[in-house]
Parts: sequence; structure tokens; C-alpha cells
Amino acid sequence: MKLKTFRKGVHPPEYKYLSEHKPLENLPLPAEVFIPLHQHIGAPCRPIVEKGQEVRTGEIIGQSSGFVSSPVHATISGKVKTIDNFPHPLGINSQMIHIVGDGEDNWVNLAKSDQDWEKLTNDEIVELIQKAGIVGLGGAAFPTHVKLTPPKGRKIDTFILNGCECEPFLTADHRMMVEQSEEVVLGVRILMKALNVERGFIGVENNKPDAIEALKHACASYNNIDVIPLRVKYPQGAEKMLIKAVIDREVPTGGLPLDVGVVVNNVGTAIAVAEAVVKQKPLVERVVTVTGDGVHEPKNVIARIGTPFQNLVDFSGGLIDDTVQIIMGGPMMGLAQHSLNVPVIKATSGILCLTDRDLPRKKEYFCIQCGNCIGVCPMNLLPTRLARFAQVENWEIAESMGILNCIECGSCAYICPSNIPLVQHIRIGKLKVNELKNKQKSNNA
Amino acid sequence: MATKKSYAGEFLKGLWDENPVLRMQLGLCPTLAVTNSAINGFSMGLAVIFTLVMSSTIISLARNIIPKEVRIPTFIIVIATFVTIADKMLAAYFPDISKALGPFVPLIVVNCIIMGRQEAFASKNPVGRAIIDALGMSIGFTITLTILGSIRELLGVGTIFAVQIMPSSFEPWMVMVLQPGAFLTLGLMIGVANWINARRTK
Amino acid sequence: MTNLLMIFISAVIVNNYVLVNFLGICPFVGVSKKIAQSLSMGMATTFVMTLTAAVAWLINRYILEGLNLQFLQTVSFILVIASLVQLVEMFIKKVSKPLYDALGIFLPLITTNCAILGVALFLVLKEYNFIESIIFGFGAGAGFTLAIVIMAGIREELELADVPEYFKGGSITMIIAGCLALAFMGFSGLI
Amino acid sequence: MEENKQPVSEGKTTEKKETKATPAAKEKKSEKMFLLRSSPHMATTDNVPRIMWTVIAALMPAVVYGVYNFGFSVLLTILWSVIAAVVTEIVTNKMRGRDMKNGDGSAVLTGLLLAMTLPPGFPKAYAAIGSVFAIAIGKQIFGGLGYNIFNPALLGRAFLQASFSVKMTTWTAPVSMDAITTATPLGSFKFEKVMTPYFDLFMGRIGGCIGETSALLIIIGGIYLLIKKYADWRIPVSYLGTVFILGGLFWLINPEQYPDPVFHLFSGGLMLGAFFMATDMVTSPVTPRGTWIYGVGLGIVLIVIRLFGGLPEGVMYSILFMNAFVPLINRYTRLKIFGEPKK
Amino acid sequence: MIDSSLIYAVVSMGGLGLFFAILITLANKKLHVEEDPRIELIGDLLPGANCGSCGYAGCANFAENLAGGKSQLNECPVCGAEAAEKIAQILGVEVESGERQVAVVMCQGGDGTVKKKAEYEGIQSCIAATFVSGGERACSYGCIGYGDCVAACPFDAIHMNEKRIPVVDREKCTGCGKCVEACPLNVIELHPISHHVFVLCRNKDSGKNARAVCSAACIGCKICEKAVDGIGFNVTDNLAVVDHKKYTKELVLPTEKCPTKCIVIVGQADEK
Repeated sequence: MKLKTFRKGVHPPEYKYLSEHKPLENLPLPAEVFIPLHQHIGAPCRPIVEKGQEVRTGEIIGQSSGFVSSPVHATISGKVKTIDNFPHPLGINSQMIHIVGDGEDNWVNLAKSDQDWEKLTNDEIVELIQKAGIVGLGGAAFPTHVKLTPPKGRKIDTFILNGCECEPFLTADHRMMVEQSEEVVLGVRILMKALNVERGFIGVENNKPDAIEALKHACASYNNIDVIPLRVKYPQGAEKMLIKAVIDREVPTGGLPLDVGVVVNNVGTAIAVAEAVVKQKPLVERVVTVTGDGVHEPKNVIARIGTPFQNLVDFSGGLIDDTVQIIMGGPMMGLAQHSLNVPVIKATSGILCLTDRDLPRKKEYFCIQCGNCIGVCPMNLLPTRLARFAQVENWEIAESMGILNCIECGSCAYICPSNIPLVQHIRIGKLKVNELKNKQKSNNA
Repeated sequence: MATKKSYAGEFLKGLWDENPVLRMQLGLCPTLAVTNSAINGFSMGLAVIFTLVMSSTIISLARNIIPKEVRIPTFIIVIATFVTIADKMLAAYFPDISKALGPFVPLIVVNCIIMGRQEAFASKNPVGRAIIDALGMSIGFTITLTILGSIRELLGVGTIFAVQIMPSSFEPWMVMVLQPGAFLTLGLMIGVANWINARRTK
Repeated sequence: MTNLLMIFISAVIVNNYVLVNFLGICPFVGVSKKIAQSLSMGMATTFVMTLTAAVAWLINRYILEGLNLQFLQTVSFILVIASLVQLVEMFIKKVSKPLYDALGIFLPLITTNCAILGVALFLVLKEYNFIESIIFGFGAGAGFTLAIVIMAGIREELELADVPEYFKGGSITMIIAGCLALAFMGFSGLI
Repeated sequence: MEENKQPVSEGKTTEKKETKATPAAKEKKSEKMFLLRSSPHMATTDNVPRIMWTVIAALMPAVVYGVYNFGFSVLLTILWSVIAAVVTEIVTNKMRGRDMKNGDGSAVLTGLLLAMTLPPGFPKAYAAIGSVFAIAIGKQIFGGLGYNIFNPALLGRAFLQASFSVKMTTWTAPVSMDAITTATPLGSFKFEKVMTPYFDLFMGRIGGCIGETSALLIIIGGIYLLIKKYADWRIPVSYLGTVFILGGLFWLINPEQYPDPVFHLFSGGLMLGAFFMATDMVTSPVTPRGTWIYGVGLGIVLIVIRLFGGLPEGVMYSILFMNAFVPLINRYTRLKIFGEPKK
Repeated sequence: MIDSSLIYAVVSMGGLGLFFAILITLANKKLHVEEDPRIELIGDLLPGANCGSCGYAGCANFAENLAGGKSQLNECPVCGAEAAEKIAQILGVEVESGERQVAVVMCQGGDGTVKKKAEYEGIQSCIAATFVSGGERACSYGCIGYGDCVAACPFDAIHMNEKRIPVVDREKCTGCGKCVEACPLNVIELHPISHHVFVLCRNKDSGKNARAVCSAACIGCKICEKAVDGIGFNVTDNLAVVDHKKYTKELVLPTEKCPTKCIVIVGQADEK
């Protein structure tokens, strides 16, 4: 049978063998953590603790009044040393709460026994998820409770769990699906209840047969949840592509999955939801794949949020001397880091340490209009043209050609034989076009 | 008239700084059409000199009595008259050249250079200046056309002004006397002129 | 019928006004920066050319030839063209603002477009009859439109290109025109 | 992966704890600089020189056959042409102050393609003139590789055709066999209504330009390119398809006057043009729909020139003519963006 | 014979001329359309050759665009300097009230001064670098150093020095603000040309952190504040700012006292 998938896209070498069979390991409790107050899309939190204050694991230390926002919790017990600007993995410095641990990991009072979640109302589930500070753990870090609260009048009929993990190297979701398949399915059921939907799908790429097997087994008794094997292709994990692949619906331009009645969540998110709702445990840790040729021993690590990258890298045997690049996330969309002192945040799916062997420095040639980028763009854009219009700063035409639809998946730059940094050019273009649009809006207003 | 140029300056600007073809890209149709030989280019230049100088003189003299609203039609008629005279003179004395230039002599009427000079200069300046300006412009035009014609003739036929220059073994590049040759040579000439200008102003 | 078709094709492609006959070069260089603008320009030119062809033929036949005044061709044609264009412009401006913005604004530019006077002179030279003249005028306009739109497309593309500094503008436009002329040479002998 | 795992001692982490508190200490600690680069951090191994050299390799069978067919002297013509192209490329790049390490093989390809479309007896020096024109005017003046509007090799050839039209249409007989005719099959049909056997056409036992005689070898090279995806399959398909259908239509109307479609396909430079010239990435449209339009346009122009024009062959002009439309085609054939409503 | 043809000529041309002259005059009255009176005035000053060299559809169209502020006068290659001057007068190019503003680069963290934190590879532009942790310089407030401002300046008034910090030519600068827009970190500010004393730093990190990344950073030590008795210098968020309203020339400059020498006198030469 032909496996389902979306149109176009690329298939880069997977490199999953480095860590796909390494079981999840708990990282030793870090001596200190740096907890950024901005780890999600939306308004950043304000600190609600003070310098010198004692905190316990799971205590809320940052809160925001905005709806599109999510609280942050202390991830170890100890004392707040300072609240200051530190390097953030998303780029420049930002405000973080620096906690020095007492080494004991005292938790705030958790529920004594498992909660019977099936008796909770939808709103109660959503509230528990919000309080637990759960955001999309796939990388976008969109607050989950917002996704679960569709605007009035919008009917959600399908839930899709994103188990694609289409980025090369990363195996965190894979291991979770294999080792915690029961919890994954539990999370799916809770999310489906919260959304009031009848149909659930779990989309998994076909290069994880053990995960497919485990999940099929786990949801054998629930006939409204189907595990869908998908053809291996990048960027299948992008929401729009996944929805197209699994149920063949096309999210309209500028729209969200809920416009076609779908909510998509990540595997890690599902597990976090299960823990938050059943055990009332807030999001304080996540699975991080530490991998690449640049570390001695690639691993899948369960790490407390706020742990510096250095701890994880050391736990995986440290860097080899040839390491030239550290990336948070996968190689296609991940962010290059200038230091190992940045903390793990909710969106950190992997720490990728690459050597010169993986990363030959490439020379840029002139664009020869080969059209390869057009052949792979999953959004059906014309990347070479967009980049060119961005380069000559012709923002109007760039916008008319749909530059804002770019999902920055990087397929175009991956395939480009001239090694043109297409994504970077397009990003500049998107930024400028948005700036112009805002300006026009404010002028009209 | 804040910056009044000297007469020499008024004359020289047409040769380079405001060279109608190379710098301002005006009057391109005859430039391209009749420069398949040096002599054709030169003759066209002469016709333009005659027309421009004569019409500039008349219009400069009459500049105060022509009503503003009908100035363009008036200019056109004055120019057209002199163009017709030039055309008939050529046909009478140099029938070969007249034939070679074909309808491009009457088309001088709509040559932007001539119209442009009337509007921009002759209708606002005394007759002496107008003549000098017209001379400068049209001589600049003539020189450019002659050079262009010479290049094309040299490569396309092997001669300049019908004098054999290239060795007999040279096989002429026919394309140079055809349409593409005209466009390409002029394009390159404008490019080179830009380059020289950039060097000069540096 | 075939004859008319031949005249048309000849005017559009084989003896393209701009690329083969060197007429209307000034607007061809000046107004070929944007596709939309050059298309409007082309359409306006086509309209005026067709009109001119008809009027010029009438004047030539019934006034100039009738009175044996062929030497007044240039003067009378240009007079008629200039006046006609101005009238049409005023008319369009009054009647339809959108039409004026799309086409009308190009009209004054067309007066001094040698392609128009060229049409008038050529049709006398080639001794076309009335219908042929109109077809010829229309074809010449279409050929002009074709050339200028192609040129505008290429120039918009070259906005993105790294053309050497000194060759930007008129220079590269001429060179492109040369290349186009080379390409159009393939049609020689078609008619 | 090396297995020399380093022990992660408690001591090590505490040591870090002290040094980590301030960025200042951090700077001292990690002297090593990591590389900051925009995503994606992976790339294919394809690159421009590889594409160019692959195309050159795909041309080799036809080139070798050309040398075999027309004698050793055509090899010199090819060399002259290639060397002139490369030298022009180097000189023009120097004039623009460009890095000459950017040797991407495109000049070699242009020189080679140009030489392949010349008649066997064509003077070598003139071939070099064509190359100089192709690179300097056809490519560099537009800004270099990737910016040219017209196919440089064909522009060079068109220049030669217009300049030395007699020499460009003087054909010498193949030396490798008893010549069937010195004229090209297209020429003999157009002017004398003489047909050439299909088998000779297909194998290349005919007169013609250096590299265009053997349809078989060109198709082999072309298919190699299609498989490597270095040429867009839509272009040869739509080009050849249009020629076949349109040529067939005219043949059905009047078999006496017009040649049959198979003859159209395998004669002249059509195969070389369809597989190697029209598919030139730089000068063909980038959108799929655009390539169809382009291919069909090529076919129509070719048939018009072949059947009604003054010249026997029109591949070169059809490609140059359609090249001029590529910017317009690109502009008006944008794809439907994912999720965009259908119009 | 000559006589008759002369008469015919005069009559026919005169007739044609008369006919069209009357027609146009009538049409002009009947079909007149009101528009911006400036367009006509400008149109009179333009060459009127309708050559199309400006890229517009003739002189009238160009005049309309000029009046609408959509085009620049220098787009007309034919137009002389005199005409240009007069047209500029008609257009009444707004003379900005108040003092001339010039751009000031509020950072001294050039190569060698600011720490380098990583190797940057990619598009050499500041805005591109902001997507990748802000490029190679360790300071996240200061100049990124790839010269977007230089490229943005339409007057050639801003250049990179050898330490890759932009330097403004205060003579050439017109205060258009293009560089301010171009700078992704807002390192460039516009200030009246009479202001000369600036704290050339924007780092708001604590003194320790700031000093760690850049040797020319303001560390918020407040020495300047004390030196002028709090008049003219304020330290907020670990960063000293000159209050130009209160600051007067009579005050002793704390330039020398600043431990990191980030208080700088900018371009006093042009005041002479």
C-alpha cells in the first residue's frame, strides 16, 4: 500500500541511528537552573518570586495575565539567587530566574492519588493544562490551552497527534512513543475529551516501526484512535503538512488548523498533558535528544527545564574537539547557539553537536534558476524569486508572491545547488513585509 | 537665470555633458536606423544640424509672440517645414544618400532632440544663445552618429567612408550593418560613455 | 484575406516596428521599465496608430494627391497627428477617468513617437489601400506592443540581476534589443 | 562514534557551577567559538559546478561521435571555442573584480554547446569570436551566470549566423562514411524535397552541425540528464510533442509539401536543442506550468520557421525567441500556494 | 503651375490648421478637467518633449507624479538646473522647522573593543544576523557591524571605520532617518546637530555583565552623575543618558572621569 504523505518536500539523510535505540535516561538533578520567563509564543511572564526566596519544585515562579501565555514553574527546589538577563537559546539575552538548588528536589504538594479525569469537565481539563504551564513541546511552544479553546462557533472534529519527528537526528519523540506509549495514548484521550472530538489520529513516519507497533498496541482498545504510518519526508511534522498527509485537508493560507476543524499536538505535549491532568504535575522536565557527531555518546535525556546545555552535553560524554556548531532543535529548523551556557527551555527538543564533517562550509554560487527549490517547497511558493525580491528590497512584489506563507522549513535552502541562504533572505523579507503592513495599518487607523 | 553659461560652455555641453544620444538617450531612432555606414550617419547629422539651427533661430526670434497654448503645434510646423526643405535638398543634390536614409529624414520632425531643444532652450533664450546651443547639440549628435556609423561600417563592411581599412582577408561581420549590430553597438557605446564619464567626474 | 493577414504578420513580427525598422525607440527605451505601464503604452499606441493610418490615408488620397501636394506630406501628417492625439486625449480625460489613467496619459508621449509618423509615411510609400492601411497601422501597433512588453518583462527581471554599473539603463536596454533583434531574424523570409 | 566515555563526576558539575554564574567567566571558560549559521544546517551535495560538468559529460557521446563523423579538425574547432569562452569568462570576471575561484564550468559548457552547433568546416577563429560574444554579451553583461536572459551559446551562434551566413550554411560531408549528401536533411528537403532515410537520421549518418547529427546519442545523454534531474523533463516532452503534433497536422494536410513528423523530430538540431539548449536552467521558466507554455511555444515557433520561413532550421531562433518571454511567463504562472483557494 | 500649387498648399494647410485650431480650442473649453494647478505650472517648466526618458508617460504625467510627491526631479535627464530649481519652488519642498537633525551612532563596540562570541556565517547584513543570535559580537545591545545603515544611507554620509563601527559624516547627513530604520537594534539615533555630548553605549546589563562583553560599555557606575551634580547625566537601567535639556556647556565634562570612556564629544569641529 502506498503510504500517505503530502506533496513535495525533501528527504535529507536521517542520522537517527545515533540515538534511536538509546532508552530515555534521567539527567542527574542540576545544581542550578536558569528559568527564562519567556519560553512560549505570547506575552512573557513577570517574576512572582523575589531574590533570595526559597522555592520548591513545581512552584509557579512566573505568571502572566495574558491569555496567550503560560506560567513557568521552579524545576528544582532551592533559593532564587538572582533575576537577571542571561543568554537565551532563542537568541539574545533575556530575563531569567536563577535558582541554586538544595539538592533535595522538594516538590510542592501534588495530588495524592491519580485523578479520575474522565469525570472532569472540558473547562477543568483546560484549566489544569494551563496551570501546568504546558506549551507545544515540538518546538513552536504555542500555549496548549489556547489551542484547546477554539473560538466560539468553530467546530473541531479531528485531533491529530504529531509523531512524525521529521527532523533528522532527533529521536526524543520516538523514544517517548516506544517507552511511554500508554501515557501517549492517555494524553490523546484527554486532549480529545477536552476538545470534544470523536476522531483521533496518530501520524508516525514509517522509519519508526517499533513506535508504530507500540502505539498500535496501546490504542488497540480505543477504536476511535488510529495510528497512521506516513512516508518519510521532511517537513511532515509541520502542522499544515501533517493535516494534509493524514486527512487530506488543506489549511487555508494565513489560517490555522482549526480553520479545517483540526487540532494538532506533539507527542511530548500529550505526555505532559497526561501527567498534568492525572497527576496534576506541572511541566518541569522534558525529553531532549543530545546527539550529533560532536558528542561522544548520543543520548535521549529527561532534563529539568532551565538546566544549562553544558550539563546535558557532559552527561552525554562531552564534546569532541572538532565540534563546530551547537544547534538547539533539529538540523533543518534548529537555532545555532553561541554557547553551551544557555538553558533547556520548554521548546528544546534536541541539542545537536555537529562537526566539520557534517557541516562542510559551502561556497555560494549564483542562482542558476534550476527550480529545485520550487520543486520541494511544501507551501508551493517560489523561494528563489522570493529571495531575489527580498534581496532587491521589492517588498510589494514579495508580498504579492506570498512570502508571508513561508514556514521556514528550510527545504529550499537544503536542496539549493548554489548554497544560497534562501531561508535567511526570505526571513528578512517576511520581517520587512510585516513591518510595512503594520505601518500601513497604523496609518489607516 | 541663475547659472548662465558662457557661449563656449553652451556649445560644449552638447558635445559631451548633454550629448543627446550618449548621455540623454534622445533621438535614437535615426541614430540606429541610418548608421549602417559612416557617410549615412554623417549626412543625417548634417540634416539635423540644418533643421535644428534653423528652427531654433526662428523659434527664438518668435518666442515672445507665440501663444503658450499652441506652442507645440507651432514648433512642429516650423520644424516640419525645415525638415521638408532638408529632405528636398538632399533628394536634389545627393539622391543616393537620400535614398539610403529613406523616410528617416522626414522623421526628423518627431526627433525628440529637436522638439526638446525648442521647448527647453530656444523658446526661452535670445537668438544668439539659441543658435549656439542648437549647433552644440546637433554637432554632438552628428559626431556620435559618425562614430557609430564608422564602427559599424568598419566591422560590417571593412571600410570607413567607403575607404578600405581592414585587410582584404578580413571577412566582414554582416551582423554589424544589420539591426542587431545597431542596437548592440549603441548599447556598448552608451556603456563606454558612462564609464568614461564616471572616470572623468572622479 | 490572406493578403491582409500577411500584412498584419509582417508588421507584427517579420518587420517589427521597433526591432527591425527602428521606429519608436525613444518610448521603447523610456517606458519599458514596468510591464503594466508598457502594456498600456502599447495599447494606446496601437489605438493611435490605427486611427492615424486611416486619417493619413484619407488626407493623402483626397487632399495631397488630389491637389498634387505630396511635398506637404510631412507637415500635414504631423499636424493631423498632433491635433488628433490632443483631441483624443481631451476626450478620454473628460469621458472616463480610469481609461485616461490607463491609456490617456500616454497619449501626449505618442505625438512625438516617430512610429506614428512612420506609419503614415510607410503606408503612402507602400501604396496600401484603405483597409490595408488600417490593418497595417494596427499590426504595427501590435508589434510595438509585443516588443515593449517583452522588453519590460526582461527589464523587470534584470532589476534582480547584477548588471555592471556602467551598463545599467539605456545601455543594457539597447543590448537586449540587439539580442531580441537577433532572435527576430529567424523570422526573416517568413513572408 | 568513539566510545571513550568521559566520567561525569559530581566534582565536575560543581566546578562548573562557580564558573557559570556570569557571562564574564563564561567567556574565559569557552574560548572555542561555535559557528552561528541560519537554518537549515544541512545541505545536499549537489552544487553548480557538478551540474555543469554533468551536462558536459552527458554531451560527450555526441561530441565524440561528431569528431568521428567529421574528422579530427572539428575537435580543434571545439577546443578553440571552449578556450575562447573560458578566457573571456576569466577576463570579464577580472574586469568586474570578481573572485575567479568561482570557476563553475559554465563557460566550458557554453563554449562546447556553441561549437556543437557549428558546421564542421567552420573556421576556428570565427568559432572563437562566437564564444567571446556568447560569454561577454550573452552572459556577463547581464551580470554573469544566472542572470542572462538568452541562452549564451545560441546567442553566440545567432551572432555568427547573422555575420557569416554563408559560412554558417556551408556543410562539409562526413568523413567517416560514404556521404549521403553534403546538405543537411532539412536543407535538402526544404530546397530539393529530398528525404533522408530515418535510420541514418537517427544514427547520425548525415551531414549537419558538429554535435547535432546523432539523435540517438543525444537522447542517451539527455535521458541521463533527466534521470539526474538536471533538466526539466517537461521541456523536451512539450517541445518535441508540439513539434510532432503540429508537424503531423501539416503533413496530413499536404504530405507533398510538408515533411512527416518523425522527420521533424530527428532532423536538424531539434534533439540537441530540446534536451540541452531549451532545458538550460537559467533561461527556462522556473514554474512547472511555465515550462509547459515555454515548450509549446518553442514547438510552434520551430514549425512556423521550418515550414514557412526562409531558413531550413529554426531551433536556435525558436529558443532565443521564447527566452525573451521567460520573464513574462515566470511572472504570470505563479503556483497556487498551499491552502490558497482555487480561482 | 507653381502659383496654383502654392495657392493650393496655402489653402489646404491653412484650412487644416484652422480646422484643428478651432477644434482644439473648442475642445479645450468643453472638455476641460480641473486638476492640481501646480501640475500645469510644473508642466510648463518641464522640457515638454515628451521623450519618455524619465520613464513616465510624457511630461504631463511626470508633472503629475512630481506634484503628487511620487517622483524625484532628477528622474528627468533633459531638465536643466534652472528649471529644476523653479520646480522645486513650486513644489514647495517643505523646509523642516527647527534645528537640523543628524544621526548619532550610540555604540563604540567595534572589533577589538567588544568581545567576539562566535563565528557568523551567512548573509552579511545586520538584520540577517539578528535571526542567528545577533551575529558574532557578544553585546546584544550594540552595533552588529555588517553595515545595513551604510547601505541604507542615500547621501553617502555614513561609513564603516576600521573597527567596523559606522561613522556619520555630520556635514553630509540630512537627518532623513533611513539608517535609524535600517538598524535592527536601534543603535543609531537622531539628535539636533547642536548636541555634542553623548554616552555612546546602549548596554543595559549590570555593570559586571556589560564590562565583561565590551571594554567601552557604560557600566552604570554613576561617576558622571556625581561629577556634574546630577545635572545633565542620569543613570537608569545601568545606563547613563545625557539630558540635553539640562546639560549646558558651562558644566565640566565628565569625559575624562568615565572609567570606560564611553562619554564622548561628537563632532564639535563642525561648530566652528
